[in-house]
Amino acid sequence: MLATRGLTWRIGEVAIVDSVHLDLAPGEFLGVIGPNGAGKTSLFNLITGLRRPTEGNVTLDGRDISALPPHRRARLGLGRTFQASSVFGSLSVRENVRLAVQAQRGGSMKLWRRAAADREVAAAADAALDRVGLAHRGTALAGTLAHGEKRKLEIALLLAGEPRVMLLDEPMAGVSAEDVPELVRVIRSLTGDSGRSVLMVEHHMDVILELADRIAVMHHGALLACDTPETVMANPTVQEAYLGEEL
Amino acid sequence: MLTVEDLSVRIAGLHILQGVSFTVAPTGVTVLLGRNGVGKTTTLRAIVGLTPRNGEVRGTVRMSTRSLLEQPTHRLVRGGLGYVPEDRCVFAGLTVAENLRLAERRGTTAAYDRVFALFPELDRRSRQRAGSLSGGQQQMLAIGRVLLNDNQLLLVDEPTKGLAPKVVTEVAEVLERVAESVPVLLVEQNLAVVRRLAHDAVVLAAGRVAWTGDAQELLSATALTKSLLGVGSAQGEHHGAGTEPGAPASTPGPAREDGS
Amino acid sequence: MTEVKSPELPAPPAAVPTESTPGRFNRLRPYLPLVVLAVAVILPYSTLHLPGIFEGTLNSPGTLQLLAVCLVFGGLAAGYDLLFGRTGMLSFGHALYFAAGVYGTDILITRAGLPLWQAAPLAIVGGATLAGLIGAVALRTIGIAFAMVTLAFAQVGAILVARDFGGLTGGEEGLPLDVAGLPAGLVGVANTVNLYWLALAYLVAVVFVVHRVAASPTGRVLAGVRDDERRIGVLGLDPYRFKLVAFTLSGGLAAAGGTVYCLIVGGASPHITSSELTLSLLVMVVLGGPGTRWGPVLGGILYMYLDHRLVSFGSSDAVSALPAFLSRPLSEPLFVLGTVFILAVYFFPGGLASLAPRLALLRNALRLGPRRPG
Amino acid sequence: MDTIILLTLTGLGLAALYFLVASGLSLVFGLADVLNFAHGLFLGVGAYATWWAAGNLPGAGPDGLGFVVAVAFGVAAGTLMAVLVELVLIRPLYSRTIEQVLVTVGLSLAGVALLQATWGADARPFPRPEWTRQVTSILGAQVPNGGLLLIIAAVLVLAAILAFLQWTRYGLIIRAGVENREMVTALGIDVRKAFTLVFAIGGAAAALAGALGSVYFGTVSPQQGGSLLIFAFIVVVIGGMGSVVGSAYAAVAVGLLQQFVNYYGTSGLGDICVVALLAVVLLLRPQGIAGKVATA
Amino acid sequence: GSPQDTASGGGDGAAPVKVGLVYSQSGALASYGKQYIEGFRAGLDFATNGTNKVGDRAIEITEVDDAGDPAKAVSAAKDLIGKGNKIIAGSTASGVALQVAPIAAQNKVLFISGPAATDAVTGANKYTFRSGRQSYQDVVTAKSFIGDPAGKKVVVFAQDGAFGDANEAAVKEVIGGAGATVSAVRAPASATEFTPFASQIKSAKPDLLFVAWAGTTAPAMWQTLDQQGVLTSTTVVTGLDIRASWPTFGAAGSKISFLSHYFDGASDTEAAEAAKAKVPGGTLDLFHPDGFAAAQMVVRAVQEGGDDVDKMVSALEGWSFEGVKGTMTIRAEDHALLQPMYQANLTGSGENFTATAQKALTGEETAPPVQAMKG
Ligand SMILES: Nc1ncnc2c1ncn2[C@@H]1O[C@H](COP(=O)(O)OP(=O)(O)OP(=O)(O)O)[C@@H](O)[C@H]1O
Ligand SMILES: Nc1ncnc2c1ncn2[C@@H]1O[C@H](COP(=O)(O)OP(=O)(O)OP(=O)(O)O)[C@@H](O)[C@H]1O
Ligand SMILES: [Mg+2]
Ligand SMILES: [Mg+2]
Repeated sequence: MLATRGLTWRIGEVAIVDSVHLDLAPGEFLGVIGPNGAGKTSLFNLITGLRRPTEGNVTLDGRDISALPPHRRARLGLGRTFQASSVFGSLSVRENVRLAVQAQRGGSMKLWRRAAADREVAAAADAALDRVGLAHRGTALAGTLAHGEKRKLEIALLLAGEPRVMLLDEPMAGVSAEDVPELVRVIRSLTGDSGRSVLMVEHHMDVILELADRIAVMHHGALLACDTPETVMANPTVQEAYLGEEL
Repeated sequence: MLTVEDLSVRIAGLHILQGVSFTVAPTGVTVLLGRNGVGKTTTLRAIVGLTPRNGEVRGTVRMSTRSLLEQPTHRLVRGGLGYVPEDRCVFAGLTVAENLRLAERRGTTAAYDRVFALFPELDRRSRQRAGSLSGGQQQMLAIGRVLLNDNQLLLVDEPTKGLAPKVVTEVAEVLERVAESVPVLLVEQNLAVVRRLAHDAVVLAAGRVAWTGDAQELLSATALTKSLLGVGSAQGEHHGAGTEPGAPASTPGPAREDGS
Repeated sequence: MTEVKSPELPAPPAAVPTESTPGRFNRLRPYLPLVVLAVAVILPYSTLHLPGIFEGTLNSPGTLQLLAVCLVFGGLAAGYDLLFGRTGMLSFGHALYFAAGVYGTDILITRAGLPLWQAAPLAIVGGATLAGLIGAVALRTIGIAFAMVTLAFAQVGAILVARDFGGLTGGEEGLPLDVAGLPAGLVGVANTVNLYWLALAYLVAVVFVVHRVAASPTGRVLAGVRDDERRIGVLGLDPYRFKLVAFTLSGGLAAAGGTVYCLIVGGASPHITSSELTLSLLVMVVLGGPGTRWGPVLGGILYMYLDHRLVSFGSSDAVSALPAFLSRPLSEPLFVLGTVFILAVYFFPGGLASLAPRLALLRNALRLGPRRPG
Repeated sequence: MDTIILLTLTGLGLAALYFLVASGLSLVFGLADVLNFAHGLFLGVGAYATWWAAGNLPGAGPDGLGFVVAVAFGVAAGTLMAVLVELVLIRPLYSRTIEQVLVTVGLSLAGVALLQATWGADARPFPRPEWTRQVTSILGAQVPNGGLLLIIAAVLVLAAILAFLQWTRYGLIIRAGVENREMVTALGIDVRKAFTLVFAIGGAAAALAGALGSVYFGTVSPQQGGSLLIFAFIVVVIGGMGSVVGSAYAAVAVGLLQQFVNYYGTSGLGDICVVALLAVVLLLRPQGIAGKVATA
Repeated sequence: GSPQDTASGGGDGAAPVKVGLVYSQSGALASYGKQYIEGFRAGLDFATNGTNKVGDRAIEITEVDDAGDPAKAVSAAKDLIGKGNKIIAGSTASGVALQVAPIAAQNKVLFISGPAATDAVTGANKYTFRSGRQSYQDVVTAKSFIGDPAGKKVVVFAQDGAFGDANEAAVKEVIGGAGATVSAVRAPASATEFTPFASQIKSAKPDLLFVAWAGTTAPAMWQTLDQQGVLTSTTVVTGLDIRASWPTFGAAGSKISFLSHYFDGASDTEAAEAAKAKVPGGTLDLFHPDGFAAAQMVVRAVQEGGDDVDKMVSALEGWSFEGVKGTMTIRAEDHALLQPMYQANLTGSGENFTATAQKALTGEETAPPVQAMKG
């Protein structure tokens, strides 16, 4: 479904992302791990079009999307969350999600319709909020949310967009232990038979292990390994460079 | 040692903290636990004096006998209070070196070796703009900034968030070492870290203290962890993301003042 | 994320799409603007004299003229707020589109001899097109760079007008409107009331358009653009397109205001091309409260009212009777105007629009006084 | 040949004037992130204070050491004014950027009107040493001494500001403070003091520009500051916000461009070229010439 | 009341005559405005023999500040007309005069434009008159400095815009028409550095340089022309501005030949004596005569026309009267105000100049060509 071929992003001489070949099958859940600064977020930026690769390309359903701007890629079904929550701070939580729903439904230039009157959009937005457990915060301004709540809103924005390929950048960072299982369940429910694929960066190994079909390991911008969780976890380099000794 | 007594914070009409009291032991780590949005960050920020302009703080916060709430933030910090904010708040436009230089305090020598020993990455990237660091590297910088100085008290908000497991271990070790001489108030969601470091625990729920006491006691009592932290098995490895669905969430938001 | 947002410009304070809490007063509130509108429509039938506030009776031509100018600027400010308050784009060149409306109408009527019904639409469409073209270029930048690029274009416009290329604009002396081709109802002091109604109609139209657009799905996207443009892109919406639409629409509204203003003042003068005019639009919006429903309108009206009335305040007997160290500065209209701005910031932070909720709060406090809230 | 030398040197004089006006603006606008529309007023205060001192202050006068005293008095007045403005008006408004616009616009309107109410709208002859009215012959070109004085002053101001930013932590504190004031405080730094200092320096630079600009123009009038401001803004933006060196480059580019186009092209083209330069630079490099978001 | 209902001026014989004065009390032209109103008061006193009455009707003056902004002036004019003023006078700025003139015509009230020098006011419409001089008269005076223009080389140095355009055109017509070669150097009004222009002028080697420059940058401009040796290399003519501006000429002042609309001592008419006695400070200046003449015209209009504006117009057309400057004639065809103009020079040192008249030109000698009445 999503594939990258020789994807490279250089700043000066340094390759931040170094000829990454990655294939994501329909319905597949691919976990991405790697030390801090390995290039995981940068890889996401290249795939979603926020950065232009120095070399290589990205294809979606066999179509080369490397030259498209971010919004065109999103319209093709590529959705993502941000590592540092990036929500519309001056809008209410519900407005945030409505905006995402609206974008998903075409987002054409409607200057003369009353947005609030569109019940379908509102219903879809509320549903997405409900799934991440933020329904009770609907009227709060997104900018005043607690950190963990912003993370959940970030996920709700993604869910509302109903993308076919989802890129999750550390969705669990800052989410309280109590809420992790529920979110794990929500994310799992997205894949499976629905045919949606997920690419997820996460430093919480138990979450990755629980969800991922395969795990890709990045190191210094390059793809070190991409295999089943068991194989990856058994890899001594991964053990040494990434996991370290157990707490 | 730090004493927080009857701390109340209102922001924009919301009663976010409603009389929070606890103490932080002179040495060792005290963890502040609770679900998202219960007011952990608000507590720390009230102590350092960073409540937003439209907020109002009541109660007392004392460090041994000194009262902290009346003093401006910069004076508190100069007096030896270290604060690691939850959003990292590195200065994106400044280089790593400049970020660190800014954190140097007058009259003390900055312990660059301590910081670089823990995070060699920061040394290597000293000329890079902090805004272009990866998320985890920014977190390292935020922690490094505080470790540059010898503090009398450390307030740390989710320091391990976004760090690779290996680095989490290292950070935990450092905090443990720091806590040998200085009181540390730590907000942390990673229960493995909590288990390793915590001496005392304070659990918040909806702006009030739900439980205080010995942290290890809390973590070893399954019933207690389940009811307070919503985590099924505190024995579970690492993060504690158990496979069973989370407890049906009764999510108590902050109490609204205007009664709607 | 690993990148920083480029140094963004003053993001205007949040316009909170309030999900209103019903109350006795609140149920009546939606009708308040209609009441004000009705009063405004029948106002020229009143011979009421408000000494000190207006020179003559309400229906005197001088008062109506002043009100008409105020109303036009109320509309202009509301249109500018579509850009600034609601989309977060700080344009320093908005005067250009207003001037395009004024000079366009004036030149088409006076120099080309077109009738008003042709000149006005041409000028408005021309102004909007100009905005569209310039916006298409300027929107490649953001923040302060955007402000400066728009300023640059407006400055070129101002230079062209001042240099009187082709003898079209009359240079610094301006171009009086040739009224021969105008409908008789718009000419002459006795018909000032028609200009007043025209201005009122313009204001109502702008407010209607702006509110309609702000409440539309597109308006919601614009609010999103104000907060985080990149995020809008990642959601699948093209921020550039939305911003261009807002810019063009706002430019068109300004041009329409220019047409009306040209008729009211009976000509064009190069004042209106200056960057000061854009700055005053900004001041009007901030004075009123950016992104709020009525703030910019109130700000525009108040600004223009003060701007016009302070000159006669300065020369009034009350002021000249004061000791010299007071009367000298007070007789400088701009001194009073500037002082009003400064005081406004400290007494109504958030603009005039923030006054209403605070008054409501006060009223509630008085009414609920002794009772302790639940 | 001597025309080219003449145009170059007078162009540099013009550039120096732009730079003097822009340097304070660049500090306050670029570093402290305050869109200070009252900068023109600081200029006016500096100019009028110098003018007043030359006539009334014992020890000050239009010539020799007396003139230096008069200018020093003007600069002191401008500095004081800027500090007061920061303390009273701007300080409560950090992080409320748009309200700063309202206040500084109000201040410039009211302040200039006050100057006008006190000393009248008409230009007044400015006291200045006789030699500033003369010319120096350089390679056949008659170069006005007033312009040379501006060039020297601009170089000194540039050096002083660079030294300040280089050798003190203030530059760092302010750049950080603009991004996140709270966090600077949380590092134990009194950020308010740093901002007051920046305003003081900005005010001093503006007042100096006002005084020397008046020497150059030969007169002082209330509106004088405002009319230079638009070019100063352009210079600051072309140079890159907060970069004093960038402003210097930009000032030279703008000054020379204007001078040569005005001579070789038709009138008015000079201004259009400057504006075009602004648009082109920003469209190609939205952050201005001096590239990085923050440099000394 | 009804919206269309405009207060109509009372026809009653003893009711006061309302006259509205719309001029700059604040803003950039405030000092011009001040002279105008002082002149007007003196003129009114003079023309009514101190009674401020025409017959038994008092003249009731309303003054309104336009701050130099045409929009404010139009508002003020409409207000005054609405209140029954049949006579509006004032307009310090050309832009104001041009925008108020059509309002007067639309509403059939008398408009007497003040210091605004733009030629376009002349012949603007039947209801518009002027009480001051116009640019063309300046240029004709300038021409008198070069004797026979044939074969001479004249350069106009003027700022961009309508004021500069008008001066350039007038010089081309007046001096160029008389056989001189006229070229122009134009500069943006906002210019702060004048060396390029001074160099252009110098390399043109003119026999006469005519400078038309208004605004705060004038002193810098003169200094540059002086420093680059322009002032000593040719005859330089310009208009003499108000007294307060003289010190700003500095050393250049004594090297320039001035054409003057008016300065204290340029004339010793009876009106000038009267004006001198009335004006605060006792020194006349550039625009006192304009206000003075305006008052004389107002009194004449009321005397002859009563409340009938058309009668006022015919009473003024062709009228000749003795003003501050001497004999002034309102030309019937286009309402141009023919009046004496002066050649002057400044003497004195440093910043204390005195002006002396070299020569006075009569109203006929400086008469502008007749315009067709536009409206
Ligand atoms: N402008 C730049 N100059 C030099 N290095 C850069 C620049 N921008 C990014 N980098 C480096 O690129 C690397 C990739 O960062 P990226 O954010 O992709 O890491 P990551 O794998 O997401 O890490 P984390 O787990 O900490 O979020 C980092 O080491 C970062 O410091
Ligand atoms: N400026 C503000 N205005 C309004 N409400 C606020 C503001 N800041 C925080 N709150 C509210 O206060 C509550 C507590 O927030 P706080 O950040 O202290 O939570 P937390 O316990 O740190 O949560 P997390 O684990 O997600 O970081 C939240 O509901 C939040 O929405
Ligand atoms: Mg990352
Ligand atoms: Mg928190």
